[in-house]
Amino acid sequence: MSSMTGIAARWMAGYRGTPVSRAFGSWLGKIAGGFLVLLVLTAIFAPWITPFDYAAQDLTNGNAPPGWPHLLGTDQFGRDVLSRVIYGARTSLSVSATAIAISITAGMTLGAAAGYFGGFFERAVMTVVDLTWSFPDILIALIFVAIIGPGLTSTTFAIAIAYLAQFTRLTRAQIVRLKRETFIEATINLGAKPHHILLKHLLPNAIAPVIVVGMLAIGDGIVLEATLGFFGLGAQPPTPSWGAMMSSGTAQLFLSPWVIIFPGVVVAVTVIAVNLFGDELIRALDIRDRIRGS
Amino acid sequence: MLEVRDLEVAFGPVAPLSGVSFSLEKGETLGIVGESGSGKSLTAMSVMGLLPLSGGRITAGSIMFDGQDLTNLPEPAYRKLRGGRLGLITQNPMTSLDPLQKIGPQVDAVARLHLGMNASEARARTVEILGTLRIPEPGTICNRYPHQMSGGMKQRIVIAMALAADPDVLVADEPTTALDVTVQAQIIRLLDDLVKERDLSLVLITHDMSVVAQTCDKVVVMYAGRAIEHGPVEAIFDAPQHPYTQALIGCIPKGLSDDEHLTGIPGTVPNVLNYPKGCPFHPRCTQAKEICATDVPAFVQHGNGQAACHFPGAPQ
Amino acid sequence: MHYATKSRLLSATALIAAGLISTTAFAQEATIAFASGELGATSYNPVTSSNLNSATSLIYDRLVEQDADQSYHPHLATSWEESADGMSWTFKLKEGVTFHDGTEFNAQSVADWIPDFADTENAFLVAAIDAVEVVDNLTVKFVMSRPEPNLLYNLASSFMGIPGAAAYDEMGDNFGVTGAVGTGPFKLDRFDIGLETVLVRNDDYAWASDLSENQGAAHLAQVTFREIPDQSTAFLELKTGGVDILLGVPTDFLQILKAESNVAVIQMPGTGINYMPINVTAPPFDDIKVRQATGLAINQEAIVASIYNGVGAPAHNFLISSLPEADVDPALDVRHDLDKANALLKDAGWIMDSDGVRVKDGTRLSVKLFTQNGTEFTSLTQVVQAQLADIGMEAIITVFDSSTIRDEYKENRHQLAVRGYDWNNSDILDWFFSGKRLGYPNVSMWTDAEGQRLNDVAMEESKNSEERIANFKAYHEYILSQHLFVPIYQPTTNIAYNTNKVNVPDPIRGTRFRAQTVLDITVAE
Amino acid sequence: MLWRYIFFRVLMLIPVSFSISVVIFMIVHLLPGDPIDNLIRVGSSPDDRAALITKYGLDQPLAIQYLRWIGAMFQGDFGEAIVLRRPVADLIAQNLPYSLALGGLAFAFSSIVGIILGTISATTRSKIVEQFMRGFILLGSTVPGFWLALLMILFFAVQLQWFPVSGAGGWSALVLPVLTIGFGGVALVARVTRVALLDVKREDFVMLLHAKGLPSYKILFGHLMPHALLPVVTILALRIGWILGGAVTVEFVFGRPGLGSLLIRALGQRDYPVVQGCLLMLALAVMLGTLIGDVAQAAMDPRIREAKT
Repeated sequence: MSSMTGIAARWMAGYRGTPVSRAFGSWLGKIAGGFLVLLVLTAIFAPWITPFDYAAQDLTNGNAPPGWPHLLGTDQFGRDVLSRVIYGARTSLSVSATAIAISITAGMTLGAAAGYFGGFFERAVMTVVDLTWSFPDILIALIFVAIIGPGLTSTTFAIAIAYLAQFTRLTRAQIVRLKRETFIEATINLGAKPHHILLKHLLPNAIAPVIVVGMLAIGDGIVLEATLGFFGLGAQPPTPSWGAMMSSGTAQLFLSPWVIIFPGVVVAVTVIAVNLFGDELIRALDIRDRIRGS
Repeated sequence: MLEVRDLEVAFGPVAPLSGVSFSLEKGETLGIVGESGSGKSLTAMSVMGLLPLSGGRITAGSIMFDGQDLTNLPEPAYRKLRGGRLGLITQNPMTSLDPLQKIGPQVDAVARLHLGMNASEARARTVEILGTLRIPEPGTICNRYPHQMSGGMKQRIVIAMALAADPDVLVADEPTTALDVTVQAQIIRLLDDLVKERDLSLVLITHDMSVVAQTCDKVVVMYAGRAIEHGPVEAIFDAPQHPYTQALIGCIPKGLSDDEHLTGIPGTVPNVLNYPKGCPFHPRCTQAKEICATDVPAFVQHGNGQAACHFPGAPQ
Repeated sequence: MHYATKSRLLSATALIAAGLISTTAFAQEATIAFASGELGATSYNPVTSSNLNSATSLIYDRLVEQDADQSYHPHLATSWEESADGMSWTFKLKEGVTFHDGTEFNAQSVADWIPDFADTENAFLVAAIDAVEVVDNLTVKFVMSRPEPNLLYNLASSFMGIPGAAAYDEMGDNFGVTGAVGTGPFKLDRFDIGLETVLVRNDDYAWASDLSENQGAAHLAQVTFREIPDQSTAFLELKTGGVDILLGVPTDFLQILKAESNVAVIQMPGTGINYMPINVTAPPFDDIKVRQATGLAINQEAIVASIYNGVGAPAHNFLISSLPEADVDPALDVRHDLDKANALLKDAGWIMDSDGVRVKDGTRLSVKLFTQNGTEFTSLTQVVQAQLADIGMEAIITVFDSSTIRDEYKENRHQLAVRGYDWNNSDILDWFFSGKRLGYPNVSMWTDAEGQRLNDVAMEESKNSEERIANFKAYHEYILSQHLFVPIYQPTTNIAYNTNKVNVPDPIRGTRFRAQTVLDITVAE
Repeated sequence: MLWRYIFFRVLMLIPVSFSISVVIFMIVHLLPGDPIDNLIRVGSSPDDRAALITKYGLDQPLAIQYLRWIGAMFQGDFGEAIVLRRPVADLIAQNLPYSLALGGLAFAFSSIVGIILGTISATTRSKIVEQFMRGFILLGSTVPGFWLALLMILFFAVQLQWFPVSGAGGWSALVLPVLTIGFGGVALVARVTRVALLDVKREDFVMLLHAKGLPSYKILFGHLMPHALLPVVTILALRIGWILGGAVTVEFVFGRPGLGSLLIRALGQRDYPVVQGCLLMLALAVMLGTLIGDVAQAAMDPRIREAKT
């Protein structure tokens, strides 16, 4: 690497600290990361933070505009929008994070197996995976929810399935790349058992890009959850989720725009923060090429 | 022809290159040697005016070419020089050609741009140059894609591009590093012949002292972004003054006898972010004294050469 | 294609004529948005289609029409007579009626049409008709296989608009899609499935029913019906001038609509009920006391006042109030009574626990409350959920799509559900409570011998309409006594229009917004 | 060479489409509920229901139903919609033009604007422009489509009344849906273009191009863009399926017909033949998209052309 740009890039990168602390290094990373930490804390401590009971109806005070005591106004049932947005963070974050965790686990298993064993198995898996990968995620999720019914559990699985292909592809690409590297070849030649090679050598080396892409996918998951919620298929009332709040808000577009504006803003800001932080993490780990290699 | 004086290069707050000087006459070959990261390539890029590509800039010194200072030459004028009077040969032929374009157009572009030729004239010239570079069937080669060719062949194409507009100065940045040993020799011989045939000036950047010994008239030894010794090849090889130069020369395999053992230089090149104080080589230098760690040594004349060492000429 | 070209020419002449007469040459057009319940029609073939929208009634006329008070009025039939035993019906037909293709409407048209129903999903409408006899050119006689007091009701439905026999046979599957021929005040000009239907005036029309002021051709030269799936979008279209008339405005919007200066709203008595069926086979609802208490927990008046802004009426039994069978013994009506509900639950062994949910033998009074997606039910369900909490019943809501929820019913996985029906005939009782249809449509999963006996009597043994009313009323009262459901709300049908564009007669005659109203619509000056 | 590549690539689609048809059939018949409930109405008897089930062959074993469907498919017959009462082919033919109009325009809009913006953001020296582009790309790829659609309606259709709120009447009705879908697409394409350009700019051969004395614009358009477009073409090709099927949210909010709307409606009514037909169409579009992407890549990149044949 005596090419100019390569050297310059390495100089500029400044290799110090853990990836996460490096991701926090830039001011954008600081803001995004800070927001996410705050959001997670809000979600965890929601019961102590919310000014009102998120489910308490007050039909005489429906569609109240933002003000005091309802800072973000109330919906048509007179429920406090702020409290519902705060509780919505719980639903949206946990659904999305759980879904992506499931997706990563299943995707890594499938992708690792496909990449490691190759042959017909790999072909069969990848054909299906490639096809679902290029299918709109919202359609996959809609069909899945149609099969197993609405609710948070099925939303979670629908999101998991919608993004399964992504992680399968990514893991497979990592494994295929690693398999060509000499240290793995050496291990294989030494007669190590497949599961040993996979678990001890291949997966640990493949995991960083998968985790980062998973982090970014949580953002996509939040949007997908919101869209399913918008179609009325996500969280069931009175459980608030950002998407479901906007769905009950469509009919209220005029009467009380705040019912849809605020959850939408929160979704957008959260997803932007997830993306910014993810980008910083990718930069800090210097794994951009590996992510795009899939 | 080309004279570089006290060149200093900076990337943001970092100055990976400083105090580099050398000069080159017509028909001469100048070798720049040093380990990876010593600033050889940066020097080449500075001469070619390509530093802005990677975000660097020249902060001090001058590069005089044919009486004009290139350091403050406006980009359009520089562009006329590049590929025209200044040719560049890069290190890795595998990645130096646009993989999506056929060979022909890539070479043609130079003649069309700098010699004002039309398509067919340029192609004729390309075929001719490829021929002089001992490339078989140059006409067919023009319709090939880079990936269909061997590394040595690609490097010849790169050389052809550098030669297409009849340059005065050729800068070759480690032209053989990425090639097989047998091909390396061919390419070096080719370059050597070209210099002689065309009366070119060649800046040959390499980490291989033996190549310098074979082909160069002058040599600049670089370490950690500084020139530490320079002078005529004979002088330097006969009596290397700087311990680093001595070590580099010591690395050249002298014969094929079984009992010979290759000497390496212990330690590594310092990172640009923390160049050592004083003489940059002192942490690895077997001769280092206290002063080496505090004071930057000035150049000391020795014969036709100069070395920047507090204790020049001390035996290894 | 022939039809379309001709009608375009005609409408063009009409437009030119209108322009010559009046200097204020307003385009005699109106754009109407369908109600959400009538979206998705893929054909205007009334005989074979299972889903027809209100535009159908503009293309085809019916033998009889039904008014909002459920009375029957002559249309293409000027009079009719039922034989004493109910085994035959004779209809006198209107003279001088022609189809859009110029052919004459007469007794033979009716005789050609009725057999078309065979083997279609709509065959049940004419199932009791054994044969159609042409008595003379304008007299037709239906020979019945059994008495059918409900025949007039069937004849007044959209599915029994009369198509032109020649065109019907000629066009085959394309009838109702690429073209349609009826005797109605408008002709089908263009039908973009799922998007819009353009109808142009039938200038020869002179045979309106007495439900219309205007007995001649329509005032409007062209009517465009648009399908707008989302109700709030449709509302915005009305507001921004994209549509002139909005059928089926959600009650939530009435308040804002009334605030708009250029929008007027007409309320028609509704033709359906929103209610909560109770699954009698799923504990704790196998206990009639729990069922009754559940009914008493629902405060219909409060619901109408809050989420429906006082529009529409509370429902206290299963049938719409304009039906005579709805006039039951007041003691059987279901009315809010929290104290009685609590007493009943306590009586049944359900004791209030500290967390506000009742407990019996260690089991919490926590039940599943299903509903269908779509704004109309989700908000109602959430209020119901809150009201059930007042008697210590915890209701867990799940919102399903319409197909899945039916599967849940059939699999008997439900306890409570919030749903609605739209039907202005008492045979709806048979539909939802017959023991032959357990699961769906009999969501209450209820069957007993007495119920089945009353059902059989009402459905099959009524010889004439008086008998039918009495029989259905008895059946209705028995059903109420079993506490199989909780009646909640009787919605109005709300029609909003842009007063700057059109004038719509108020009140609207008929059971629904149909041809009789469109005939009277004029363009605003 | 290229034709050979295309031939083998198409050949590979045959077994894939066959397995897809099985998957689609299975999915559709896994759905709870059945279409008959949408056909029967108050007044019909339980016997009528049973007759309908027999009429549409829904009482047959799944294998038989599949064979019938696929057999008819070979004769170009997509079957007859149960609830919608029309030949499925007709329904698709009616809805496809709307999807193609919306998808095609959104596709063109997002590729053209996306490539331009991506190029600007990768080549600009102005920090402000670059930051603005980054912000735009970020916003475009994160804002939920339905929410954007609602805001667009509120602002452009209701407040300013520049465009109709909904429907598919005329070109003006296309503007907001195209912008909504396009916004995300522009961001995606711009991001891919930007990253690809920045990547290729770091390649050695680019330095050599500068060393040849080529002016920047010639380097950009003659050399950098063809490289940067390789991943862009892949992404765009994959978007074909996305735009046709993924438009369902936008179609829903703007009340437009289209393949997505048809699919969702048929899904709700369990109109099996329609759902099957729509999914098959979308799968074909996706496969066609990948095919076009691969072929375009092969046409642009001699290395791929040779590697795979």
